[in-house]
Amino acid sequence: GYKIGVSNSVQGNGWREEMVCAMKAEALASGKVSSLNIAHRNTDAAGQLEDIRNLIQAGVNAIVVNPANAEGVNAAIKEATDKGIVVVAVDQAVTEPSAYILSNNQEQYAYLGAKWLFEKLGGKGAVVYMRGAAGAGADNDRDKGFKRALAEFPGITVAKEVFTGWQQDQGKQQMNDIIASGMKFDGVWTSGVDNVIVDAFTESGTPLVPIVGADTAGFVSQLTTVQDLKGAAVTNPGSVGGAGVALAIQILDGKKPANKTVLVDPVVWDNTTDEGKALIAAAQSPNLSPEWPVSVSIPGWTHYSMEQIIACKGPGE
Amino acid sequence: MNRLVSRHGWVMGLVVMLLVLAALAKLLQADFGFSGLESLARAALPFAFATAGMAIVIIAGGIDLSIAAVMAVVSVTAAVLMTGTNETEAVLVVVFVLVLGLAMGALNGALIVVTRVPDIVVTLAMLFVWQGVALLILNAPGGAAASWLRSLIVGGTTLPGVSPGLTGWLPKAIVFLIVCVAVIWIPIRRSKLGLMLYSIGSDRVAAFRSGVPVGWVRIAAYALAGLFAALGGLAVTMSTGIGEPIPGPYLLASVAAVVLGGVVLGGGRGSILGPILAVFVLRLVRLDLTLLAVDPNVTVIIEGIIMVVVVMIGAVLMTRTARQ
Amino acid sequence: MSNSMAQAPTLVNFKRVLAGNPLIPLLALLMGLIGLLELMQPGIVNPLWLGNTVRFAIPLAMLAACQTLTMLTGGIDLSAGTVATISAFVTATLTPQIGVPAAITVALLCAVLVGLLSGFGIAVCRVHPLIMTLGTGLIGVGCLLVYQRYVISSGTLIPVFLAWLGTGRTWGVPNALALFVPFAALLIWGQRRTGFGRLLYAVGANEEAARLSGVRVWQVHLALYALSAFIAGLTGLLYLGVVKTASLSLALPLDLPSVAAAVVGGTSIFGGRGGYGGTIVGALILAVLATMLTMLQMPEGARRIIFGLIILLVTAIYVRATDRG
Amino acid sequence: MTADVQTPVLDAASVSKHFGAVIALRDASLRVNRGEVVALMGANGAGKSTFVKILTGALKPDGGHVRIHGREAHVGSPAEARRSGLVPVYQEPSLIPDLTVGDNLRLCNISAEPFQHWVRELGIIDLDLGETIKNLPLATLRILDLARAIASKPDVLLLDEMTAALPSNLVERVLKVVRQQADNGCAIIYISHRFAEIAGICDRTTILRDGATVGDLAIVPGVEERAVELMLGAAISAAVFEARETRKAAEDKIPRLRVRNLGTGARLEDVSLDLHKGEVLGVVALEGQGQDELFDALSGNRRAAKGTIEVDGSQVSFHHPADAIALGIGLVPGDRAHALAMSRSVRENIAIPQFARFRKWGPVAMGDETRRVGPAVERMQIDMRAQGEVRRLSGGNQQKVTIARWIASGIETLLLFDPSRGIDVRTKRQIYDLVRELASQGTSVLYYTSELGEIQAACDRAVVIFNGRVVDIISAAEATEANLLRAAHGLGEKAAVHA
Ligand SMILES: Nc1ncnc2c1ncn2[C@@H]1O[C@H](COP(=O)(O)OP(=O)(O)OP(=O)(O)O)[C@@H](O)[C@H]1O
Ligand SMILES: Nc1ncnc2c1ncn2[C@@H]1O[C@H](COP(=O)(O)OP(=O)(O)OP(=O)(O)O)[C@@H](O)[C@H]1O
Ligand SMILES: [Mg+2]
Ligand SMILES: [Mg+2]
Repeated sequence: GYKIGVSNSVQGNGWREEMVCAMKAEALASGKVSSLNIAHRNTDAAGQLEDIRNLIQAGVNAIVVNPANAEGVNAAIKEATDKGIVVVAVDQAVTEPSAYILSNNQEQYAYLGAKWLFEKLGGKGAVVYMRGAAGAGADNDRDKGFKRALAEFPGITVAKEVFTGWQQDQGKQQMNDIIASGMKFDGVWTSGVDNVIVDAFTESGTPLVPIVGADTAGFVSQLTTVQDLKGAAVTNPGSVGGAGVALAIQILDGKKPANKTVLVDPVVWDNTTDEGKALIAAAQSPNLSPEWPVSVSIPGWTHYSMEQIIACKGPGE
Repeated sequence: MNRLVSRHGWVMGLVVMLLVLAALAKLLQADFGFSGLESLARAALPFAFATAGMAIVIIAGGIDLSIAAVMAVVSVTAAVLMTGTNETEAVLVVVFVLVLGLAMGALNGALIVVTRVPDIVVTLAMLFVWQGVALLILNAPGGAAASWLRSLIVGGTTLPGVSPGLTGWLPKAIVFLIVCVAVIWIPIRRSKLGLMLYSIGSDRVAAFRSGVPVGWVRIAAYALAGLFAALGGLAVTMSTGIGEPIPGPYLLASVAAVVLGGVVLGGGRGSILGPILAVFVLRLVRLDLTLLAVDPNVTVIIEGIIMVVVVMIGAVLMTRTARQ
Repeated sequence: MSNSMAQAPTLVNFKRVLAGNPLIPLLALLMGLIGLLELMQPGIVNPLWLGNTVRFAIPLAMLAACQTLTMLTGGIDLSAGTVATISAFVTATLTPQIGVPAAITVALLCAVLVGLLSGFGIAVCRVHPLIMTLGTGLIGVGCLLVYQRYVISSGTLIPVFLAWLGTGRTWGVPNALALFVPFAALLIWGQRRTGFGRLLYAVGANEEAARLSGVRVWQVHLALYALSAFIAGLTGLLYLGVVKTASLSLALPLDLPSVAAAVVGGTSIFGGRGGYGGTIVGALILAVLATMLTMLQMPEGARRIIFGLIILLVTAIYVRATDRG
Repeated sequence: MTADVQTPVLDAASVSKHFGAVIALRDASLRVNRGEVVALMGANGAGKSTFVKILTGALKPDGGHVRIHGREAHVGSPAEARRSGLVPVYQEPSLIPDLTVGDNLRLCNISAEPFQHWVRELGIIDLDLGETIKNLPLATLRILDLARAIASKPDVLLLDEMTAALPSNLVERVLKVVRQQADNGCAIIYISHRFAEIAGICDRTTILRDGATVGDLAIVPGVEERAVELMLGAAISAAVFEARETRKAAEDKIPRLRVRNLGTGARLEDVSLDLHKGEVLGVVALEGQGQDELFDALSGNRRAAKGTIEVDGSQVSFHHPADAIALGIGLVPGDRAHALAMSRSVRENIAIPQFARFRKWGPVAMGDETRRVGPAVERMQIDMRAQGEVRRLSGGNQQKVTIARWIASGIETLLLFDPSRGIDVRTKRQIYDLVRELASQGTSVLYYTSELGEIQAACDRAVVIFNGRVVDIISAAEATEANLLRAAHGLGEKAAVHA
């Protein structure tokens, strides 16, 4: 079997944990992976360079990496591909041309959600724009998408732009403050910190406005259970990690894809159309850890079962 | 002799640990060799510089919570300034960011002295300030680094006129680290300033009464920390080729390495060598765990346990010898 | 001479009063910040906002209690955020399986366990608290991450009672005060008026003196870190009610602010000086500053710079006013 | 000393300083000429140390003038003071604890040769420049501080209770060297609570009371009465060491404390002694004969390597000071920095032992505490003006707090290690009276002193320790300074092993 290395630079957040579990499950389900070396910790690009080099040291055949940013780990990726190791960057693209990329389209993620929101508001009104962590690459990409949508709707203004740092408590506190300040706004776009925003409205008894969030278990269930909530969840599957492993195995098997870059385009699930409601109902899994995205698999890419990803066991465990 | 052991015992212990961990790596991975050492050295570089800076302020009786943020400011400044400049202009950029780091550190120190607010509060406040500055300079990872700068820490050492076989096994990154630390720290350690740094950490009142200009020495300590932080930030840019406005995990890591390196929190005691060795020990632990393919979440537990157990043993040994 | 003494007796008296009651200038600074906020965003200082601010300041203040108590002895508890997170996460994930009381009991036991481990290293092995709690924090985080693997699909449930405590209001007053007021009163009373409180100060001011007076310092440290972890565990439960999401990093971002609240509130990290009263005001100051940042319309970088400078300014004024140094 | 019309080297006038509510100095003046030794006298808390700190730039005055060599000077820091030739030895050691002796010298730009010369001259022969300061005993530190000051060739030397922590052999050396310095032209300000020393080397005395200079007297025979009157504001007998009626060593069957062949493996070799109920037993020893270890071992602060300790007839072994305290034995250590929580209040410091035991960790009985602390403060007459933080008390008042702690605890056996260190005449007398009174109420006291005169004033008997062994036991009547000194140098007849 193959020896596959994984490098990830954020630990202790549901999305990333799901990604790792998806990688393990896919490796196991494929039956072709003998061992999975995972370097999974909180670090910056410089630290991730070390992790990737350690994986090279460990003699892996392929490395699936969720890069800290688009350029910072290029040097180590180049070293790996020079040694004949297959490198697949998931979630976030890298600029190193020798790597394969299987990325969630962050720009599109923001664009689609924002577009839905602006259309919902009839192209007129003010929105609260709750971004992620200032200075992070993914946040910057999403900002581009949001701005693109904004440009298409001249009637929409940004009432308030804040950074939640992707922290639930901070996002909730900020929303509370905005509500308390009596500021006028007609919709909220959030970058992944979503269910606490809905809570902030319901707890203060403020009428809900349309809210866009991600497909985390918590928010998706709110979309069906909270009365008067008009909202949309944009998919941002953590299972892209599993897809990355699948791609790496494919390449190791000698089936190189025609294109080095594959973008997984997000889908909008809104609870205002029957079509969207059906998608949400299908995705519901009330017992899933609330930080986990409910899109636990990517059709056409991943091969594991729900049980396998929940078991979160890799080959040899 | 006894005194020698009691003074340098800690450092010796770290060297032994370093050798054991390296041997373990070799055992786990038979072809662990130069490239492993080289990657380790490069990865350790920013940590080592941050730790050296932190060690100096801690020796001087302070603490610098803003060190990682200063690194980020330097990293983004260097990366932004080096975008589109040619190789020689990059030299100026390097000089500029080093001076910038020194100045930021000196400002930290001056604020502590002038406001009379405790070190930990001032540097905590400055942590936010420098983070903000880094974000204003660059709002997402980007920029570039001159290629000569990047190659400064890549590969083995080559000296003109010396056969590469002799020096080639030594990673450039280690040489770079040794040279930088030695050039900055050894003259200072030897000078009266070095003594003054230790003296204000040991007993600030006694130092003042012995005629030490306490305020200026504190500023100097923070300025030195700033300079080392600048080198650390530069090292980040050198290895990644870009600048990142979000500070890396260098704050707590450097405090941990300083303590693990035998410097006493509160000041006055310890060397700068111990903490730098501790950085390498911590890096090696991680390498060994990766080679062992330990579950990454378990790795965190093991790292924590190793840290705790090492300092426990060290502390117990220390109190033992102190009692005798 | 006599003229220099007579120079401004009222000023001298005023300073003396301030130095004797360090809470007064701190409260004045808090009021000043609230005033500034109202100037920036007229109308924001309303009951709703006050309630929200208090609601978020309380968990911070409780976690800062861990820092205050440990700092009194010259220590620090960097595992507090981790312990709070563990306690919250364990409660939320165990509640569907074993019910609320059992889940909370297990959660608090986990918390105290971490505290005892820290206490053992600090008290018996004489490891510096900073490095020891950093280490136990790491171990705690690791255990939490391993644990979450086993409860991915078991679902989470926030005990209704905790949600009531964390987010509810009674006559417009946050319910969290029902927990916090007795808690703070007990702590403020305890630090001065119990033997244990006195020992914390004594050990922090001079461990050798405490020893010579017959104090077995290791007992104090062990009890202190266990207590600190227990408080952190309690905070985790409350925070779970406030945020209503069991996240793996729930209270971790509170670590640094909890240290900040204690030091802004005038507790010395070198031990022997300070108290919980100041810490509470420190936590409120930080909470008000957070609103101020949200309301400021400027680039994120500039916001952070302003945040840092305000903290520096507030503490500098405070240090001047109480004339410590 | 032709002190006729020369300009004083140092001339301070109307200096004032307050710390919050406490007025430490209100109108202090002082003048000193070349070659003159001026004693600065005053009761505890009179402001002597504050005055020295102001003159040497360690504190900023609120008002007043300082002239150096006739020129108005603003001494901003100790470094500036050094440059203008003013070199102090402060009441608290000012060497850097974590540096070696040699590095401490380098820090002040003092070369090793003259320093080592003065160290030898001052009576310490085996000093290693590579030794770290914090490993050295207090007495040695005082000597090093002085040697360092002299080696920097000062114009004015300010010595704040230089001899307080020194054993008598070193005191003599210090006095000789100080006088010698003066004769070579140095101006010296000498602070001490010991009249004998002042009479021995000083030319003049300036007296401070409550922060103001109240007199300036030439040292002539019989001036003591007048000086004490000025210092205390009331006539009081200057004879500190009044002989007292000694009590016959009580002949109880079982002594309160019986020590046999005690040794710690370091300097304490083999000490045996009996301390009876209601007895004050003096301990006399030169520096470093093992007396510190004896007190540490008896108070549980250090484990004994051999020998036995019996309390009230039953054998005990101490692992922690708490063990000794539980049996009613309390230690007042020589260095008050070890005994006091400096940033806490007087009340809290005195009350610490009450909460030591686990079952006392609960609520403090404030009334009970007041009843314990109040009388102890009263009895020791502690100046409570700066009671909020003990570090703000004057040195002497701090020392009183350390004793008050055990009085408040009602301890039955007191181990007093040089308790009158840095204490003024009146308070010394109070301490002697107190010790006698406690003894008459049944308390047993083991009393080490570096001032030999105190033995007759306070003790019933004295054991003399030399080289870690008891070499003599002297009754109070025979314990003249000469006798004690002879014995302390190991010159006495080899005495019985059992006291
Ligand atoms: N830092 C301080 N803060 C407040 N009060 C102080 C401080 N330093 C000294 N004092 C007060 O000033 C007065 C004079 O103290 P000082 O130490 O000068 O006395 P002293 O004459 O040296 O006494 P002693 O003989 O006991 O050493 C005392 O009442 C003391 O409590
Ligand atoms: N914490 C303490 N510090 C100093 N001395 C103490 C302490 N506790 C007791 N002592 C002294 O030790 C001796 C014997 O203690 P005793 O049995 O009276 O203790 P106690 O706690 O007062 O008793 P109880 O709790 O039964 O009332 C007494 O001389 C007492 O003053
Ligand atoms: Mg004094
Ligand atoms: Mg009893």
